[in-house]
Amino acid sequence: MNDVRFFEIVDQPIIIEDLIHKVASREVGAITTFIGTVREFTGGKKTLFLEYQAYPTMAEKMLREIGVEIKKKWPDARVAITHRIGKLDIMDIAVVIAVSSPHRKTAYEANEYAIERIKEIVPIWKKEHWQDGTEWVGNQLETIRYPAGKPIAKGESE
Amino acid sequence: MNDVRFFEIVDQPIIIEDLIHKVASREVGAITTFIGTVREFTGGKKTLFLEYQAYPTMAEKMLREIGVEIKKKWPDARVAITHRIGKLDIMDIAVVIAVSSPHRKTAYEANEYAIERIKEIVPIWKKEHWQDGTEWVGNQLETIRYPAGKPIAKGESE
Amino acid sequence: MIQILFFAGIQEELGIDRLEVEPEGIYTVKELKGFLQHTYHSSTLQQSMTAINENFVTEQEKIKEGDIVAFIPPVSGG
Amino acid sequence: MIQILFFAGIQEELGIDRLEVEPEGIYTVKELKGFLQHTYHSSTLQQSMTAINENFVTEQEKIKEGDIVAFIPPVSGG
Repeated sequence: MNDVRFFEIVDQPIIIEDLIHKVASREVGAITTFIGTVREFTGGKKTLFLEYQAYPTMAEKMLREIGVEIKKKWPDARVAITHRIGKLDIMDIAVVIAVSSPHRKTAYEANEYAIERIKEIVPIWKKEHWQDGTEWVGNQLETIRYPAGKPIAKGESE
Repeated sequence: MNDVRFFEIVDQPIIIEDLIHKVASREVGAITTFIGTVREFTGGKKTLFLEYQAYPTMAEKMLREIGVEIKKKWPDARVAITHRIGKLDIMDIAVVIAVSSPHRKTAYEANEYAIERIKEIVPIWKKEHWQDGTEWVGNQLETIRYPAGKPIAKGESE
Repeated sequence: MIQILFFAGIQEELGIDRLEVEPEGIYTVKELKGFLQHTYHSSTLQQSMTAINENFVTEQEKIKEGDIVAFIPPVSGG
Repeated sequence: MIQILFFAGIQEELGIDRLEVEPEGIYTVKELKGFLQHTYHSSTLQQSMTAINENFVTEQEKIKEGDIVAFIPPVSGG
């Protein structure tokens, strides 16, 4: 168990089964996965490919932190997250989140919580390569910068 | 596309990737899966193995009906469901639900809806083989029989 | 003839998985259930839903020659 | 020396991904941002969060010799 890396940034294709195996066990009855894939059209604009960049060590640290948050909220959940960086084509998998629990409600809720938090606090950025130009995409939540879910800065109270 | 069977009852191990491929496309950005596995302990009782039985033709028909319900509620979702029957050991996969959508919220919601409906209207039964006996498990929702989510009988209004 | 299918607990209780009966004098699901209970003294049949030709129906539903009637105990898939 | 890391849009705007500076006269994140903006006229730096040694910090956070300061524009993983 000790060499299993539950939270990873990789630059190779993600194998979904690997994440499922990380969270599977005799105690669980439900495993959910979230698979984020590269979509061709966003708001009518055609994407040719994407480029993901990360601050890798901090990104893995923040993924582990999301794992800690989940453990606190759902003690019987087990989580694994892998995010890919580099050039990704349409339909490529950018992120996989696997959550297991004895209970299905937890498996769904904790999984959705994980993707929301990734989009808030994990230093990974996406550059869209459109047909007619490129753009570093800002906060995908399309809210004002860091709303309720903003990263908790050291020394700030939540 | 025409030979793809989106709703299946099988008596062999389920390949998760197969279901993901059924719902993947260039238009989607989110795919969720639910994987129901055989758990060893339920309420402190030890399960040795399970036996699933189905009314196969009707079960596939009801799975398709769940697909229709989802299409109505979430028009941009695509769903595939495979349920296994026969003898299943601890950690074996009993059911896989894959849902894709351009939007992640839909992918989570429609997936959870599917498993709830399976437990209400799909004629599949589970026999627990405990250490100390066997038991055909009733309604797993542990509610009074067929509450709000009861099967809509012909001639009844919802 | 009508064909009757039993599953799970009912199948085990009755010791059979199917049965063919002449529908003489049996016009509704309720009457069929009554007939079967009288004949087999089943304790689980009464709690089950009924499907005719793979559609859930109420106890008032009429049964026709050639129908396939299935008794569906509370399901537990997933 | 302090090490400074730039990512995504900021990295592209400035044309560099890292920088080492002597922290003389720079005691807080706010002061470092001011210094960099004065030097590089960045339009995106102001909107970014800051991390010191991989922890998010506020603009009031003190910077020490040896720190790794990263500017984190709004993230878009997932």
